Amino acid sequence: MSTLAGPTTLCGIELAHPIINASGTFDAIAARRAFGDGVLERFPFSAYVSKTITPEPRAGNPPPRLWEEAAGLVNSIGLPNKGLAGFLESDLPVLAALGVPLIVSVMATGAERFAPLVEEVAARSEVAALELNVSCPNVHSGLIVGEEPEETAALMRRLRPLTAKPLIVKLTPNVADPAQIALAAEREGADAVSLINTIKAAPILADGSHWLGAGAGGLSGPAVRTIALRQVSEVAAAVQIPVVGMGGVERGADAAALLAAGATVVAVGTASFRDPLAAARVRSELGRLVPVAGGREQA
Amino acid sequence: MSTLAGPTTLCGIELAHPIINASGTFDAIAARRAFGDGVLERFPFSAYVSKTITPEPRAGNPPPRLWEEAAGLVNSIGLPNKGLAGFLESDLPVLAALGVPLIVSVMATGAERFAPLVEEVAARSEVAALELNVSCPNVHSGLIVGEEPEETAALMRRLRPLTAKPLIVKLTPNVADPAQIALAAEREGADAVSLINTIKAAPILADGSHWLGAGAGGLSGPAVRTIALRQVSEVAAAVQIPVVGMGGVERGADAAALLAAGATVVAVGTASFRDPLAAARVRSELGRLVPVAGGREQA
Amino acid sequence: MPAAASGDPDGRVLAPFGRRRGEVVANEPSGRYRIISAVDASGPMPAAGQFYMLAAAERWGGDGGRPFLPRAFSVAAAERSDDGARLSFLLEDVGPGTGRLAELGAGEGLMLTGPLGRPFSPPRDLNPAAAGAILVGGGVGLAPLAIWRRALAARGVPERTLLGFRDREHAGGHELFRCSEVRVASEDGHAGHRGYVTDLLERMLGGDSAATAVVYACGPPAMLEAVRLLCAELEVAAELAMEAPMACGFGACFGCAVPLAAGGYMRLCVDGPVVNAADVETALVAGAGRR
Amino acid sequence: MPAAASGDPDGRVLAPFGRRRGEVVANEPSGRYRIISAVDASGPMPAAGQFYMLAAAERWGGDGGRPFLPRAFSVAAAERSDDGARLSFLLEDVGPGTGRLAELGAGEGLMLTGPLGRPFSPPRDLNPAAAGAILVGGGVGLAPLAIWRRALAARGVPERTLLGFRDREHAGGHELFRCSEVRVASEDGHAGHRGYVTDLLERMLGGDSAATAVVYACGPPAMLEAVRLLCAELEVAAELAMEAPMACGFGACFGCAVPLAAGGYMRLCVDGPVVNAADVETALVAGAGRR
Ligand SMILES: Cc1cc2nc3c(=O)[nH]c(=O)nc-3n(C[C@H](O)[C@H](O)[C@H](O)COP(=O)(O)OP(=O)(O)OC[C@H]3O[C@@H](n4cnc5c(N)ncnc54)[C@H](O)[C@@H]3O)c2cc1C
Ligand SMILES: Cc1cc2nc3c(=O)[nH]c(=O)nc-3n(C[C@H](O)[C@H](O)[C@H](O)COP(=O)(O)OP(=O)(O)OC[C@H]3O[C@@H](n4cnc5c(N)ncnc54)[C@H](O)[C@@H]3O)c2cc1C
Ligand SMILES: Cc1cc2nc3c(=O)[nH]c(=O)nc-3n(C[C@H](O)[C@H](O)[C@H](O)COP(=O)(O)O)c2cc1C
Ligand SMILES: Cc1cc2nc3c(=O)[nH]c(=O)nc-3n(C[C@H](O)[C@H](O)[C@H](O)COP(=O)(O)O)c2cc1C
Ligand code: FES
Ligand code: FES
Repeated sequence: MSTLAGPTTLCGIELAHPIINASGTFDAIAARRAFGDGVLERFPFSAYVSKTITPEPRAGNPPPRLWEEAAGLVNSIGLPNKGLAGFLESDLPVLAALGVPLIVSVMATGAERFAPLVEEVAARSEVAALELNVSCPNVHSGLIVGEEPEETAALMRRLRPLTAKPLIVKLTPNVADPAQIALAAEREGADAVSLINTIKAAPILADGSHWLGAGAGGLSGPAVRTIALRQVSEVAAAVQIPVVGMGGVERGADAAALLAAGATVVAVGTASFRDPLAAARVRSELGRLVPVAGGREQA
Repeated sequence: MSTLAGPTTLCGIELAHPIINASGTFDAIAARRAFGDGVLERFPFSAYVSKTITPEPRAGNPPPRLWEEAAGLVNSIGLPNKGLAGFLESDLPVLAALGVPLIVSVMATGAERFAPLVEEVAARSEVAALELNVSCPNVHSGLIVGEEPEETAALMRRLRPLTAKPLIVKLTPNVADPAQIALAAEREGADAVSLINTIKAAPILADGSHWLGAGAGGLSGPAVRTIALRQVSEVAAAVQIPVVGMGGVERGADAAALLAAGATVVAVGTASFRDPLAAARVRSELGRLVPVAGGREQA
Repeated sequence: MPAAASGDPDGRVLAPFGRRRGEVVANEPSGRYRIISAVDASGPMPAAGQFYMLAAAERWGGDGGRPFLPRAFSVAAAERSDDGARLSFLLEDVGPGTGRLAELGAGEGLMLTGPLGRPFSPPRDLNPAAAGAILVGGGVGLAPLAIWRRALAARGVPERTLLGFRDREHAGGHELFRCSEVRVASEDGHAGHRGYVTDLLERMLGGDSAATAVVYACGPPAMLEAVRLLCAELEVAAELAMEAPMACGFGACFGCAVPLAAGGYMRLCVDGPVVNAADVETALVAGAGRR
Repeated sequence: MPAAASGDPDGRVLAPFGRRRGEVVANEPSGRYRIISAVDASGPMPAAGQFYMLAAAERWGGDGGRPFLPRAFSVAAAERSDDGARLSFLLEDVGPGTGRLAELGAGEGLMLTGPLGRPFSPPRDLNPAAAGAILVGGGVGLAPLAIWRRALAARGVPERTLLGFRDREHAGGHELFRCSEVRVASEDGHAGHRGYVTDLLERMLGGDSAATAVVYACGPPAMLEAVRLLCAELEVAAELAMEAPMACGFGACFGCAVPLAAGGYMRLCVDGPVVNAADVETALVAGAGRR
């Protein structure tokens, strides 16, 4: 069981262990400003997933962007980022120096804007794989591709020929049957799927006002853990390609459950906010874990 | 604001206040066995919604049926009930004596089995309205009607002519866009919609085993509160018919938020498990509530 | 899942509707367990075998996470006091709920709903030829037997008690059997018979005329199942105080399903927790007692 | 939201990566607030204006509900002690997080990440003609000014402090300004000038040559906004220690957006919390300070 926390591979990418970060929940560049070189020396993730990059720079949503709920967080960050050019110029070289494989998360409104983004990012040798964010509930992009199998398939048909690098499709949990979307992505050549993204939620106050500047957002954290387990196990049972599992991981036992449910790799998201080294703790707990058959684990 | 907790109407049914129970979370008959006549004297709900009744008796799912999660409960009860005949004979007369309007929740696999169920229940004078459960994630009924607008519309077309009594469609939250389902139900004559039902979830242990006897279940409680708020506000904005809002209500402020989001009536579910009189507390907090503009309420 | 007969002529004491706040007056270790006592100012005296749903008044549910739902505990002792009923519970710390309760100090609030469920039946109701009662307990299962033994003694019913413990560490709850004659078995042999408490029961039912015996058992599922099988084989009347995961305790959630011998399920919270051994398919209820 | 310049030549002290456990050594009331001190065995001494993300070691997050995320607090005092840095925080109990922290007793664990963020800049960096520093504080905004005043005094920089309080009840944190000359305004007139602290500031900047002034302010958003507008009008250099809702404190979540005068947003946790008043569009950050 302790090998659970040992080396693994994801779409041919060798990883020292199965714990990576969830997109948008750990900014390695900002973390270096706060913590200095300690971030490099004790980097907790076996691969680094960037925050989602869009073709043009985005300022993000108006504040407030955060709402704490029982055992969860609702966010409506709105994908602030420097845009493709800014990312390639200033961030990519720094991220390439982290010493772990780099997965770049990308998103665009529509296949025609997605294509050059994927092409340019994939062309960079620093990039090991791309994650296609087709699910973010915070960006009002009209159609949400990840909610329809056919839309997802169409996007993949457009993007797949552009690169030989692994394409990981990040699924939205806000659908009746995520396995259908995953199967569509797999059919059109996706190398892996990742899930779950945040669940649509809206903190509304007793006077009817919306707390978040953007009105609605997405729920993450322990509150969504069993929802993630259900979706990951359904998707993993349906597809042959590897699954990156995430959603509410706080402890080694949570990671073990996602792995047991069929994930190849587990991502830590919201937990990093409370403890920047949460992922390192998850990994070491995972390594120590001795599952009691049929029992709740003690980490 | 204190009128918030006063009399209201739902599809023409007069209610002493806007707090009712969520189907399957308060068995008034069993409660009398535990608490005696106190249940009648201090009945906390302004209408009583029965647990979902099916055409034939059901034993329910194999245990375990419950899993406690951070700020939530995952259940896979599996709709144990006496079946239509048993319900009409033994339960209905007792429920009719509760002194509040009676809403009977019904479910069947397919329109042809649904029809006689609706007809027979609606024919009983004790019944004020019917709730159509088209969404229960615990029963493996093949197709889940409530996940497709067209399926929901077709079911309503079959059922609507059978009775003049109010038909309340209970929506599933496990869809990308619940407003589409609500609109379909409204178009075909639904008198109200209620939401949210539980969210598909599966407690999977670190060794990969499923904790629940039925494998998967549905998440309820505070963990789903902001998801419910989002769905209720979206649905209420889309339809003209009244909305029964529920999901994670624990305090008066939670009920106020659902009302502010567009619900006419609020149902208390899981909270009753911790405190059989939770709904009475919710109602009295609601009555006392003085919303601080833009602030988190203190109940 | 047909509901039990209405009327419930089973001696159950009804609970006040809703939950109320009791006050913890003592919390003492007892072997590996703790005995927590609280004063319930407004509730009735419970019948032996009934249980309460308990939650700490602070840091439980609400905005919090786990523990979220209340937890079920058999009442182990109940005494009238000037302030109301003084209720005692024997508690094993196995998770977040029992852990939180175990740390409650005197003066702190204990939310309680109860007494709930079906209590033990008098021996003669189970076997008209009953000569007395045999109580068989293990682990925290001592709790309902302790209050039942007192009730039997008060009614002048002769009773013999057999208690089983895994090892010295797990021996606890003895205090509840003060001034009573008890035979003990321990798996590690540190006290009494080395082996299972059911060995003692088997011997007793063999020596005795099984025809006049009535057995009341509470303990870990494996022990209860052994008792159930033995009593079925020897045709001895028996009641088991069982456990199942419970969310509500008053029949609201249908979570506490226990398979019936006749097929289907009962709700243990309203049709139990004390059940006739002949009525259940098994005492090994999935989800219960995996501690 | 363009990230700030790399290198951050702003005097910030870097935090050890990860969070660590400190030990609470004191928790005293101070008016309506509390001053909580903890020993941080392994962390560095912070710079004035920096903050920490704090959480109680027990009953916070994990399996629990709210408080779930850590909470941000400006360090109010830092002293070297034999056991490490002794850090003090001035804390107003306004919700579940501050409520939980407020009840921590000596000996209990305090999880801390920090020091974080951009500290105050020396007066001469803001205005080469600076004659000294004017500190303007209100409410719990006294905290970063208290440590800054000490740092200025240690460097021999003349400083004048103006503090505002709503009413007698809200006056707290005075202790942190022991042995220093302070002018006070109170809205209810119970102490010093009846009115706003910005009245005092306006008078001071009027009497003074505004050309040699540098203002450092921390307090409720409305007060900060008044300071910002006044300094903009009089062309006085000013730094504001601001607040915004924070989930992480180290640039990970992008939640702490503060609108920039030049358009877009900064992340207050890494580009602040001390900001040049000229850089922000407003000090009225949505979601902050609604207490
Ligand atoms: C009628 C009745 C009477 C009872 N009387 C007593 C009594 O007198 N004294 C007493 O100490 N207890 C009693 N119990 C049991 C008590 O209710 C439980 O021990 C308690 O609910 C456990 O809560 P917890 O939060 O501490 O632990 P939980 O974490 O809820 O569960 C405790 C243990 O159960 C097992 N378990 C629970 N959930 C899972 C899971 N998801 N996966 C695997 N294993 C799981 C685990 O081994 C775990 O350690 C009684 C129960 C019933 C129904
Ligand atoms: C850099 C920085 C430094 C700080 N320094 C200090 C300090 O030195 N001392 C200090 O006491 N505080 C300080 N704060 C503020 C402190 O972080 C907050 O008071 C704390 O996070 C509140 O947490 P809580 O759980 O107690 O209350 P929460 O419930 O999280 O919020 C507190 C208050 O904010 C408002 N609020 C929050 N969420 C909502 C909502 N959803 N709807 C409406 N209103 C809402 C409410 O009025 C509420 O009472 C600082 C903040 C920052 C960013
Ligand atoms: C503040 C925040 C920002 C996020 N930003 C992104 C993003 O840019 N792209 C993306 O694909 N997912 C984003 N996510 C979703 C996470 O990657 C992850 O799918 C989700 O939070 C569930 O995991 P968790 O419960 O461990 O946080 C974000 C989540 C949070 C909380
Ligand atoms: C134990 C349990 C049983 C339920 N049974 C039913 C049911 O029979 N029919 C139904 O429509 N909904 C059922 N529900 C869903 C609730 O009615 C409600 O929609 C949901 O729990 C959300 O509300 P809550 O968070 O307040 O519990 C059940 C929920 C629980 C927790
Ligand atoms: S515990 Fe809820 S029905 Fe028995
Ligand atoms: S608080 Fe998370 S980025 Fe600033």
